[in-house]
Amino acid sequence: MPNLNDILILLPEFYLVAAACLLLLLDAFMKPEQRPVLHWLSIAVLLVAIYLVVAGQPSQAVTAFNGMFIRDGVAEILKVFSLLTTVLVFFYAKPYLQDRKLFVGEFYTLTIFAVIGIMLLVSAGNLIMVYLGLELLTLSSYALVALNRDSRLSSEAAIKYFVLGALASGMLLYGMSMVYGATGTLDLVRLHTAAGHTGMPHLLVFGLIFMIVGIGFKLGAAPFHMWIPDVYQGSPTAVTVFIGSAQKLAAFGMAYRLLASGLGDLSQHWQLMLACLAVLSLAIGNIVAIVQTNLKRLLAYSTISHMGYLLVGLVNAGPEGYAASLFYAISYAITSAAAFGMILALARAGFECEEIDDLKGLNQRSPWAAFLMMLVMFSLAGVPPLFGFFGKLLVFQAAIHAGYLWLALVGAVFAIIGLYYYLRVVKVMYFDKPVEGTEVHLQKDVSVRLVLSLNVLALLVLGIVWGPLFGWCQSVFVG
Amino acid sequence: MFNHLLSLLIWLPVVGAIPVLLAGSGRPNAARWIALAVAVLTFVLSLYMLPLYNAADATKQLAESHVWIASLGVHYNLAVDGISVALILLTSFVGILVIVGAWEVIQTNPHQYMSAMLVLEGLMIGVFCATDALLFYVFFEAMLIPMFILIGVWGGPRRVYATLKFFIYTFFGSIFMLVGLIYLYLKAGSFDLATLAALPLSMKEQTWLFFAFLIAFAVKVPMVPVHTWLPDAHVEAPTGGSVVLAAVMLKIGGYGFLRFSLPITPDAADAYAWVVIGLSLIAVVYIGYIALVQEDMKKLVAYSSVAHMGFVTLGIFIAFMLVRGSNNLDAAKLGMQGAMVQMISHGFVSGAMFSCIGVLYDRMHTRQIKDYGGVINVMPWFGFFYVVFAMANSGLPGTSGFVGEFQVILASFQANPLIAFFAAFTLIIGAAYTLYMVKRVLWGDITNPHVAEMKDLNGREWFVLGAFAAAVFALGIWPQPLIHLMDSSVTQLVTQLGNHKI
Amino acid sequence: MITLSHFIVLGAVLFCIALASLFINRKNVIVLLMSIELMLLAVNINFVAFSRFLGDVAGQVFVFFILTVAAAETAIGLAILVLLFRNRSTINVAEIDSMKG
Amino acid sequence: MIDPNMFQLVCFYAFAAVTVVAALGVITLRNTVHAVLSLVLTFFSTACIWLLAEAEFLAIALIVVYVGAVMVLFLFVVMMLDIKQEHVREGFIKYLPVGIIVALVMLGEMLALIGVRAMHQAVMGADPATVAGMSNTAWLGNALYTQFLLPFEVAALILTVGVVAAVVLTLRQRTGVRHQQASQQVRVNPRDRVRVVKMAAEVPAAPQPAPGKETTP
Amino acid sequence: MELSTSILLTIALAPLVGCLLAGFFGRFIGRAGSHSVTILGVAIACGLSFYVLYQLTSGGAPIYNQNIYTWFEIGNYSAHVGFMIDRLTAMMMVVVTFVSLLVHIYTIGYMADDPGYQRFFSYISLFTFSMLMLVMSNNFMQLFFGWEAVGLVSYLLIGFWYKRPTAIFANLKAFLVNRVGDFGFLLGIAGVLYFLGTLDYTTAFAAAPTLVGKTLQITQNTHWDAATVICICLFIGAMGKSAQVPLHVWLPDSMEGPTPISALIHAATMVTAGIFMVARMSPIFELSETALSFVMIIGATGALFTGLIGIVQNDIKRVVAYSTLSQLGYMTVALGVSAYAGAVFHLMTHAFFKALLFLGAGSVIIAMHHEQDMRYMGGLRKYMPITWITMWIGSLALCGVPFFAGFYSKDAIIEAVGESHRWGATYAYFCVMAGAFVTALYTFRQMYLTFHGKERFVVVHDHGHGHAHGHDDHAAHDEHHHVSHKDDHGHHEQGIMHETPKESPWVVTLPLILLAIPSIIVGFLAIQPMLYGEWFGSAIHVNEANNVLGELAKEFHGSVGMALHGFLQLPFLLVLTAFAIQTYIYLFNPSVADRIKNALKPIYNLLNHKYWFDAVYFIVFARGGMALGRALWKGGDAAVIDGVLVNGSAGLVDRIAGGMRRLQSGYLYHYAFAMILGLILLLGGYWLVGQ
Repeated sequence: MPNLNDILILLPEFYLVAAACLLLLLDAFMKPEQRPVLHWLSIAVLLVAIYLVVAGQPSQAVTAFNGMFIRDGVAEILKVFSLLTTVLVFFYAKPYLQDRKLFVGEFYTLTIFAVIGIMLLVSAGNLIMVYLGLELLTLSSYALVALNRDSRLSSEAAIKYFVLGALASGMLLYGMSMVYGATGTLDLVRLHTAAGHTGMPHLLVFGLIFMIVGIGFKLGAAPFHMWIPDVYQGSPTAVTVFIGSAQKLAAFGMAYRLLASGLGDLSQHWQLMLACLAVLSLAIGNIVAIVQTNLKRLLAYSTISHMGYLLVGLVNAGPEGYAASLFYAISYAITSAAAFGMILALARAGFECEEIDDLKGLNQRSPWAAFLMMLVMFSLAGVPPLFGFFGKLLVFQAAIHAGYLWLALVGAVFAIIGLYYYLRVVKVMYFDKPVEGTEVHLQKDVSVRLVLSLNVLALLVLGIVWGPLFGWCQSVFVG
Repeated sequence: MFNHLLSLLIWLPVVGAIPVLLAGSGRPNAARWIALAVAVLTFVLSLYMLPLYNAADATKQLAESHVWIASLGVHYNLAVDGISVALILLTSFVGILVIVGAWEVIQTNPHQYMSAMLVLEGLMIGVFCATDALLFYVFFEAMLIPMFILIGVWGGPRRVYATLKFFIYTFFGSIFMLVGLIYLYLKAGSFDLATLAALPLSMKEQTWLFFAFLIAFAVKVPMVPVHTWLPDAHVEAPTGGSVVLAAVMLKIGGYGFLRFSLPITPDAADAYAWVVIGLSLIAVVYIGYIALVQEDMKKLVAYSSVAHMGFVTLGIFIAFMLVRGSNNLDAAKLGMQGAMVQMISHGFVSGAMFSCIGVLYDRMHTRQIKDYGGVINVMPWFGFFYVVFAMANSGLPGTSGFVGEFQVILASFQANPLIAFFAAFTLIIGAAYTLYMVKRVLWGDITNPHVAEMKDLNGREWFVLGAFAAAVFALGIWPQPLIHLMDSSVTQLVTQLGNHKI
Repeated sequence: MITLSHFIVLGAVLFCIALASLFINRKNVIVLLMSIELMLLAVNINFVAFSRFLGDVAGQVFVFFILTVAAAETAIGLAILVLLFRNRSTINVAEIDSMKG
Repeated sequence: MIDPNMFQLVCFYAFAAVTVVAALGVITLRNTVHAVLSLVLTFFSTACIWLLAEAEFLAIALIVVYVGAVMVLFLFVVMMLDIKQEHVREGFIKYLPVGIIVALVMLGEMLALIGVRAMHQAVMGADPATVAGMSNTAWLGNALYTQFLLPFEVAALILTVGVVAAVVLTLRQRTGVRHQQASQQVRVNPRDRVRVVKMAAEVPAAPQPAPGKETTP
Repeated sequence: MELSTSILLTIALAPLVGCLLAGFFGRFIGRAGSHSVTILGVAIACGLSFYVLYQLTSGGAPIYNQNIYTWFEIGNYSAHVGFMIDRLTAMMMVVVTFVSLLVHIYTIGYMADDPGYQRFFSYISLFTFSMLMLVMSNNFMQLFFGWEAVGLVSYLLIGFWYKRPTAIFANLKAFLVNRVGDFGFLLGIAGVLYFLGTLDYTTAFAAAPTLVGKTLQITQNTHWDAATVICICLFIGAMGKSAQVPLHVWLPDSMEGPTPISALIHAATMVTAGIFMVARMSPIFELSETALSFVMIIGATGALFTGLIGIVQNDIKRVVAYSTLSQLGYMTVALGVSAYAGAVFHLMTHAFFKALLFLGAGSVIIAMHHEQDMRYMGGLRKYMPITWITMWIGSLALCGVPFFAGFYSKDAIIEAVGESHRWGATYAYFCVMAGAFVTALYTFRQMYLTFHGKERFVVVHDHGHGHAHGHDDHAAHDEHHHVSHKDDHGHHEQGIMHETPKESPWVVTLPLILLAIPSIIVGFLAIQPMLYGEWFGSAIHVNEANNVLGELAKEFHGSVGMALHGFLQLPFLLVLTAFAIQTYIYLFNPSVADRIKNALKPIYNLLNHKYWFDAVYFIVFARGGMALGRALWKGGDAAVIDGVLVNGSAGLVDRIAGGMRRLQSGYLYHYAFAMILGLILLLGGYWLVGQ
């Protein structure tokens, strides 16, 4: 039976559930013009959650509820950064939502529910918990994608996301069922031991393959990436930023829990599969991005390629690779939050700032915005000394160490191709003349400007002092 | 403060760029003066290296070491030897001149221009100081960003194509180096260059690594056939961008060979020295012919840069043939010194040439040779400088352009007279393309009425060109101080060449 | 005698039918949703069978959760469907292609 | 005497056949309502198969939850959306071969990898619930409220999200429709509704033709 | 008394200081200031040079050899800047500074109206400095410095009138052709360093005998004799600078420069640097018979065939220029037969009389208002007697009339060639002998056309005339020389003078007179010590077997005797014959010239087109180089590297991207299909590989 200790271990999650429900209630009894209170309250809620996560950090991994929930370093770090990026999302989203009459309380509550899903997912100690956490996250996301109810694109994106997401979770479940059949357990710890001496090794790998499909979908790795561009483009940008940042951390957490914690012994099987997915993702993401004209779509393809890099790190299948991938996921989440944050901050009522051409001559209109966007682009492209570079460095290192030199080389080649479209964005901002009669500038909202600037400058600062963060990433996989 | 002299040299311009940027477009003069002050201060500080640096000691000096990433063993390690000192001096010297050169020429967003220049300067100094491979790589790549902006924002009509080509080309080269460095790190457990140099590697490993480094630095130098970014980049870049690009950035390629290819993969470098030597000779002859028919002045000088940088790579790799082939250490040193002197000299000469073209461009807004003719009639002072630099470019003794080429040719003769034969070809072809340009631009009667309206150099331009000319002559007339500065370092490098790793 | 393979084969057949449906069907989004239900059903059959044959309760508990979640999922799916219909007056899969490339 | 095992097997094949045919019906029937009903049949027969596996609780739950709720929801939506009767399913026929091939390849691979033959040896043993000395429902419930308590809670959370999401997506603030606004009703201020007007007592003075009367609006 | 470093430094630097003052501050110190400082500088150098020469010959000063500073020092290799002063050097210094001084003075008159007056003085002082650095050097590096520096000044001075298209064509050509020579020279220096291990003269010459038997491996199976390679490479340098066939083409064109520098640079000093250099390198050249044969044949060819061209030239300066080519050939022949002293001796005499001829020609040109075509002259002797007489002195010296300076040096060379048994010596002997005849032919033709016969110009005294006319008539003339001289002396119609010619001012005539004196006497005085008296000492090294001058010395019985003997020799008879022919043609029957021209049309054309050297070079090297460059640029850089590799791969990626984006069709079923396909492939892959 659960005891108080179990509840303490889950304190951040329980707290967030309670807070989410309260916010839900509060929203119901609130006048529309009082919504900003909800906004700040939500941010406060998340900040407190971060505090609870950090403050309650156990010295070593602990489990609760009969092993259903694991609270270890990996979970902690993922939670902290998902919460943090969600805070960023809230900051960036407000003026955007206000301008589009989407400033509803459900945005906040659903997002918080999704974050709870992330937290449960990355802490899952059991396949059931993986599934439930994932569903909590995706169901909230479906609703968020469709949040703009009067938008054709939004609903189209939602239905595509929904059908494909359901397909993916169906496959994931099918895989889980096979793994269950092969090992007789759903508990990840026991799974790890049982996987070694199962009587049906093929069944196990069979299940593994189906699970990889599910993971691939959540990451957005090719060929399970098809939803990414459409969903990124169709969703309200405020939602895209959430899907594009915090959720990638969740996807990493899921991959880690399933592949490393659960089926680490099968690594010789999944390494090569992940390598194939990585190559495909790198190729498709980087190449197709070149011909994009829509900024969100471009970033979507860029996401695909970045997930390729993340997989390059995972291929290592050891603490080093996990640390590298985790670092990569965090760097990507922060950078991507900044990227979409820029789009949000540049958009205004009646103007989405979604097309690359909308950024034309930004440097002349708003040099600071152009500078920030440039840093973001270079970070995405992996140019030192920005944050993004070190992620690439580490995943390449992990891959080479595992004997996947060719994979690192493929990654390197596609980094060159990828560079082209990031540079194109910089080019449009700096080298092109602004279109007459348009007015692109940063949101007036001071909090947005401030947080966005801090976010982007963090890319630079973390590029220089990335040691502590990487040290943290490494430490959680030791032992 | 002087315990951290190198850090100071790197970060002063980078941090100095912030107030320049903050000065904003509203106060361009403030931006200019701050930028100048920062550049001058950097130069003064870099001069201060000279008394602190002991040229007789071959070890790296003025070292700074801080742990950067403890868990990876990555260090923020800075130290310089004679070669670095020389190149840092070149960088900070050119740094002042480009700021002065851009003074009122850059009218749109001068604060951004100046700050980009300063950042670039700091990063380039960083490249020359870094003794940790990762740190080197970070500086090496980071400097692409300001350059990208410089060309793209203040460049000519095809600047976008040019700057993208520049960036992607260079990135293309360096990313393979990154993979190579990671491989080395995994073997050695450290990014420290000294450790990497001591790391035993099989021939196969060395070969792969050698080519990884070769691509990276060959693009940067640039060597045939990966040189085509350079003419485009130069043509489209603003004058200051061209100057920095030619004067300092290309040197980083040559410097990279010294720091990476030679110590880390000596056996492969020896085995494939013929590739580099062959490409260098092609650069001299093939590029020489191409330069001959250029109609755009900047393109011509850009191609001539490729040809001249051929001497740098030639000098470096001829040393292998000399050390390993005939154990001719003195000649190897001669070649290596020649390469180094050529780097510095080319920094002055090409920088000066581009400044000259900038002077013309500011007046006529064209770089086509056919639009000029008879410039000497209206701009005698300019003509003086132009001829001086043209002569330096064609390697006239008494100018800096001669020294390096002379030494490299002398050294390469000792390896193989045929190599010297092709290398010496530069005497003819180099003079041909340079003076043919001078003939069409400077001499003759005025045919274009716009030329007749041109004013001679103003004080600012006089200062820039005069400073370059002083450097060109000083180095040409008395190269020994520079050679002495680098001597022990070069000696050590040459000794390292003989160390077999397998 | 019913063996494990009977159940698993049945599950596999249902799963394949569902998969095939997903891309043969080019008209109606509702059919897609139903295919997904079929897929989940196949999974459930597997779990029930394994649970029964392993003598382990977890499989059946998992089915319970899958049923629960599927209900919520269907609710959201149909809600999205309604939205889609409102916005486009069609749920024809072949007409939902505003975003591509 | 019928062998119970044999009987079970016959039943299984019968239900399995119905399940598969009905499933095929789901994806082939032109009329959406028919397809939904076919899906109901699939669920039904599957429930029967689960009964064969002695998973009574889940079998009943499948029918109650799925057939009773989810499928009704489906039907409801189908009806509500008033989807036009589909025309010739030309696309369906066109892509059918591809679909069949892919499905068969998939099935082949799956069966090959699953190792059907090995599983063929696995005979159904005693019902674990019976072994544990309780009914299937109790067996399941025990596990659910002890070992799987946390997932149970999370499932509740998911249902909440489902509700919230469904509401936020479909609830429309129609203009021109009268709503009862509970929060406004609660917060209503009596003063806004009734104005008590004090007035001087009426003095019958000079006879007025029409006596005035003040009311609240 | 030992020579002091400071004196030598003063000699070298005084002209440089003058150059810098006149060049940078010319505008402030004015014309007079400019010529004063430069003349002062050169005068100091000249005076001290005489002093140095005196010290070395009579003062008993030892050879000076010291480094001033280290240019570079790398391992055992080092290069210095330093001076080595022996008699050879001292003689060259004297010649250089003396001629230079006179040219400076002469320039005051010649360039009086030129706007580039200060610049000109600056240049010629710079030249003096460079030439002094060249001759005073004690090592190969500094030699090369001076070598190229004089080339630079030559470049600047040929293009002095930079508005003239022909001038700036000529200076580019001169520089490039010189560079071809320098190319070889540099390789030669590299060879010296390789085999002898030093760039220092003394050490290198001391080590020279070790070259014997050494070979240079070119390819696996090709080995070349080290000494031969070095010598030929060095000599290629000399061929460029001293305008030897086939690198002679720049010298005639260099006449586009002002006449004073034609005298100084392209006749007296710079072009003889090659001769000086080979003489200086005699210890090395003596080691290779092959190389010396090569030198001799090249020189002999030049001596005869370039002289022939002189016969058909109409430009007064070009005649002298071709004569210079021919005379340089003589000097080279002398080098080739190991008569280094003879070469240097001829160098000295030639410096005087050729400078005289050039300056005289310049004087004529001034008088003719920058008309250089001899066909529009004639009968000038009565207008400018001093020029006339001094030019005759120079001409007689050139032709080798006994007692004149040229006689001694030239006759010694002819005889030395006759003595030589080197391979090809017979050919060389024929060439130098025939050359003597040719020399006389063009010299007398020039003198007659210029100073004698009818006046072929008209004096028209109107002042507003001529400027409006184009230059249509110029088109009739050949391509180089008469194309619009748009210098500041103004336009003029050929054959029409606006005032009568008159004698040049004293600043012009004084140098003529001062040069005429040594042109007469220097040979007479110097032949004994210089040729036969071991005057050069260790500066020139000749193997005993090659010592042709030693053979001649046995027959030498004093200057007078030699001259008297000379009247009976074949060379003088040839000169006489030529004199007779030309006197008949140009004084008595001018139409014969045209008839000969028409009769020998093919030969005339050959000569008039200078054996088509220029045309072939222009087509092959200039046009061909440009065409090659264009082909490489468009074909190599633009098409292959950029087109196919760079933009091609970018385009390929773009096309692939265009294709791949179509996979993202927007249709759900395709998306689902992709996922299922991925699943199938993973499963299939495992099925096939994983098991």
